[in-house]
Amino acid sequence: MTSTTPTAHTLTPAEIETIRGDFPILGVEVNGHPLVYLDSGATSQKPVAVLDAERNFTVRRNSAVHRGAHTLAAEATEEFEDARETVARFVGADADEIVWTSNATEGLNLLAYALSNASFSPDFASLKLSVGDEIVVTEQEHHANLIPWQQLALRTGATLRFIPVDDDGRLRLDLLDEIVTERARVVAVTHVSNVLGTINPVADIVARAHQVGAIVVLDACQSAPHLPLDLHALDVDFAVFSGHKMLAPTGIGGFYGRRALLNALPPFLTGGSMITTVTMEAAQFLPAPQRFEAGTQRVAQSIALAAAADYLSAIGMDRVAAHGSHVSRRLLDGLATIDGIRVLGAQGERVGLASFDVAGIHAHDVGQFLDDRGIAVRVGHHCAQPLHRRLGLTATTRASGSIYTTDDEIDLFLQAVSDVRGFFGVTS
Amino acid sequence: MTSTTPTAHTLTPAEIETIRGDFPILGVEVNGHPLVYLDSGATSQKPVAVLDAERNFTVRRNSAVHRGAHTLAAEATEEFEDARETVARFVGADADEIVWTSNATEGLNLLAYALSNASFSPDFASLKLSVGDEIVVTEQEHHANLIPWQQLALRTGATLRFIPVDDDGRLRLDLLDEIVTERARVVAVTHVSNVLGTINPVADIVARAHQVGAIVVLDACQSAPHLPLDLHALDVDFAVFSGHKMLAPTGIGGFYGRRALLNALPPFLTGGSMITTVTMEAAQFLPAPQRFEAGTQRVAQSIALAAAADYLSAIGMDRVAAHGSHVSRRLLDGLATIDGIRVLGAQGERVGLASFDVAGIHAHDVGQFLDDRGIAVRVGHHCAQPLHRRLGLTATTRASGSIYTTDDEIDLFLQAVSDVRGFFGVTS
Amino acid sequence: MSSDELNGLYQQLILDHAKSPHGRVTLEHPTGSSHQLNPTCGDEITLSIQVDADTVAHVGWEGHGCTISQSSASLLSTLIEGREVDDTRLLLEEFRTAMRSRGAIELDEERFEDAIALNGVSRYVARVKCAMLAWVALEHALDGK
Amino acid sequence: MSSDELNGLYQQLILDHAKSPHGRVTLEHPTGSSHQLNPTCGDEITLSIQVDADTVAHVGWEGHGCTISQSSASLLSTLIEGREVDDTRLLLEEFRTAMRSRGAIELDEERFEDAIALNGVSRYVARVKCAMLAWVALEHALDGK
Ligand SMILES: Cc1ncc(COP(=O)(O)O)c(C=O)c1O
Ligand SMILES: Cc1ncc(COP(=O)(O)O)c(C=O)c1O
Repeated sequence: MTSTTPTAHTLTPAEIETIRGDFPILGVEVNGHPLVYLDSGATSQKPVAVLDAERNFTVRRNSAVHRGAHTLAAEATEEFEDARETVARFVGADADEIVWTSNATEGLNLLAYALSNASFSPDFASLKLSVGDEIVVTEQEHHANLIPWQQLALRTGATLRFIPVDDDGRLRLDLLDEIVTERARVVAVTHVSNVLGTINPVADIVARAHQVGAIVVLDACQSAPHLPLDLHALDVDFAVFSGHKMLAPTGIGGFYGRRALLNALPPFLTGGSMITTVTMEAAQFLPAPQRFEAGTQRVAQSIALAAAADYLSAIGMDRVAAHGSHVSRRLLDGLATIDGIRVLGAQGERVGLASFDVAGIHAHDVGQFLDDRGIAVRVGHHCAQPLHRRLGLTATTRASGSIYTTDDEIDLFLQAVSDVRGFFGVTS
Repeated sequence: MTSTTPTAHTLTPAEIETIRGDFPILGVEVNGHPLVYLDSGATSQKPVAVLDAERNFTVRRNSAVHRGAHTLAAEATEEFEDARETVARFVGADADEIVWTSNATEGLNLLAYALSNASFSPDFASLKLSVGDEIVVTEQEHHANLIPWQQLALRTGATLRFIPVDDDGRLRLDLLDEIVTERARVVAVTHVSNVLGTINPVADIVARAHQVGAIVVLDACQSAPHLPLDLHALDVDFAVFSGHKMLAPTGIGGFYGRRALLNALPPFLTGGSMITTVTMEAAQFLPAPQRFEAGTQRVAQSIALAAAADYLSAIGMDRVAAHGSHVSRRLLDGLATIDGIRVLGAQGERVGLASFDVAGIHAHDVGQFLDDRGIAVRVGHHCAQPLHRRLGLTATTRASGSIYTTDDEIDLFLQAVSDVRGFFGVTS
Repeated sequence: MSSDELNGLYQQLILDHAKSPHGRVTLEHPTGSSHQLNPTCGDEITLSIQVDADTVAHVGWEGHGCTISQSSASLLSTLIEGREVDDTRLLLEEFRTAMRSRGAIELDEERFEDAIALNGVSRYVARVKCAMLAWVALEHALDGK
Repeated sequence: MSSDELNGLYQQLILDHAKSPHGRVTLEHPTGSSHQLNPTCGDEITLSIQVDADTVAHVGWEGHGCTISQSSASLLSTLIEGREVDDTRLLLEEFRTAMRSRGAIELDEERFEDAIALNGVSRYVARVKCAMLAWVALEHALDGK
């Protein structure tokens, strides 16, 4: 589920060249250099197959889904629901367990608001949160998997607790039983840290959470694009992912809920297409997933996300993961040879991503120096201020790859990093 | 603002032909007939210029906005903010008053949830709603502008009231002062009814609401695509619109808030890119519009919506409105000559849309008959069950046009409608 | 003027059943009843059955809707009155399978008699819900839901 | 190895100011103070001023950030100490205008002296915020916010 099959081969240089041919943006120049895009952790680039799927739908079938009865509308509805099926299969879920969202952030807010709606209605007593209940997150979380829970705690009176990390950023599983107790109602954890790239021991957390009757929410933002994902096998209760990080357009994401739980949740957004009977006084709601899809959906983007899933599946997610491992190793090995570099996160299984600090040089300046050579990396706190604070840093530089990342690109990046300190006149 | 300039000329047949050339889908065949798309009220078709804007961005500049510091990210941020500026100008607002959403439904939920968040926090006392306060909607509303307010009333203890309609579907303005009283805190009204096509007297409602200190929320879903829109001149406090109804892709919409009020609202969705400082315990939020834009935004779609606004502006919204008037007149005049047809809504200013009942024949059957000739119309309650109930109907058939709608298409539609009753063996 | 497909969907028998439906009665002693609604168009049906000794003795329904939903309710009534409960359930499954088949599976003439006139519906994905409405109500009425 | 543009952004003077900044002191009797933060990278500055009889008598700041934000704070300190409040406000507006000009408007050498080394920043839209951080803090400190 979360580990790469040992027999999967990494992508060959020839395969990567073929893949690169599918991504028009990789041909652009930046500051007189060919673009070296190492910011896929923020958002990935998109292959022509995905762009074409979206456009073909728009110019052949665009019309209102689940509302219209004419031929175009019926065909559009079919394509839209087929897309749900494809994406569900890609993450190891059933179609009626997948709700479309704009991004992972919306999915996490959906759940946090639905739970607070449940807390204020007698009809949803089993999901109610109140004073004395606990919501558990981790110190590794992206702000998207932290602030919605802070706000839910504020709205319901529940207490927010967190699993801390050690000096290497590893989750302190030794404290798991102490932190996740009978009072825990929700445990929200990231599958892969977007700062560290390390893969978390989800199974241990799920086991403990379920032992105490808490629901588990998985942030699969950084795993869905890079690892074979089987949500049923992981046995989590809810999960979120963003299309734009996995070769799909912006504006589309998925929210997974275990069928029984999803149907037990009250709605979040309300409006058209999620109701049965509406009077001026009250409304009755459809079952999931429609209950959570108020208003006109992101139809073209859903179809594009299915095309992205198909593109990744055609390569094979085990091979995608093997390539990520390879990228990670080359990044870590290379950075280890450069003076004054501190890489964040433990050794071990990782996706193709490395965040680091350059002694004496601010990440913004590192990023600017790299950008001058056409190398795009992310600098800052990567929406994980608490983790940075815990590791004693304000901002770091992050290089993150994808299936189109070549060894040559990594080497250009490493060369640039080793030149940074000379340029700024810092020596160790 | 809401009326067409009397001097604006309707589009000529030659101009419409040119416009049609920009919409590839208008060339498809349905059931052996050229598509006659009269379902633009549900979702419009999209011109090549819009599709190209989205694709060009994606293949040249796609990267994370407001997060990255590299060249691509800086350029993407610039295009994204330029798009906001363009769309703001299109609706008569300033850029920092426009928040991106997925659709109008999300915008209305944003406001309803932000107001309930304000109601549970001492920091936002001036926006607090509680028992004794009233929220006012109208009997014309789309479910999107009704159910979120029902839910807000449930969450806060406020009371939901509504301005009823008369037998022609006209708002009962004679009851305005009686219904919108000092207890009213929010008045939510649609600019143009998606069932009737009639334009509401927004100015009267705004005047009364502001007199009693209530905020006015305008559902501009059916006006933004069809009329010159000047939100500042209309003097509403909040407004929503959906891109997919105004030539843009699915998955993008706008939420307008008067600057001071917008900045006084607490956030709705929380997560990355809307914060200043985050600890494990609490978060501080950025000013609007960023405060309301958690997570990775719909960047490509925002840029496409700006392209759609540019496309409409190039035609001229006064001429778009004149064409809508023309479509409306031809539809109404034609339907008036057919036996057994009841058209909903009063005479007077309308966008190019008509909903009707065919005596003795269910709307589904009318729609099916039309579809057999390639004519796409909407059948059902059009997400306005209360209005249908009030007018004594369950389902109606709706024909709705756009800038690409020709006289010939309307005539094909009228011919088909006059053949419906014969086919089903119903005679008056 | 209208195509063969459209005439296939709206066979004369269907138009007749819609105009003069069977089973539009109120049962005095129903053993099960269900109200079903099509959320897109607001069509509704309330269907009741009276089961005596494992047999569906009586069927009665009321509601409003399109030609397809009305004729389907009418044809259902003629078909299942007097039929054993177990066989009624089988018939329901056969009907569902055919309707969902997108025209690939036809209703068995021996089993469905006049109701085979509904065969055309299965090619119209958006209308399958209309044909199913009464049958879903029947299913729930049988289950005592 | 590095381009002219990059050298234009990171002039030696800027690197020197970032390494040995002016004004990193704590004022005993500040009349105004402001804390500013760049939300993308978490860079922070707290800048205090002591205004005596319409003149910015003293400036002191602390904080951490990139070369651009640190050198900008340092250059600001050298520029405004002893300057009249009204002229300081003018200078601030001139600085903002140049920084937002995308390279179209240069800082006036007579007015800005060494600080013209920051001219290169205005072509780097994403870095303008870094250069502005101390100046925004100055603005708020002047306003007593
Ligand atoms: C008047 C009106 N309001 C609200 C909506 C909801 O728009 P959306 O589904 O794009 O959120 C619509 C369209 O469906 C509408 O016509
Ligand atoms: C681990 C993780 N969680 C959540 C998010 C939020 O995703 P989005 O901004 O697409 O909602 C991201 C990416 O920014 C992420 O990396």
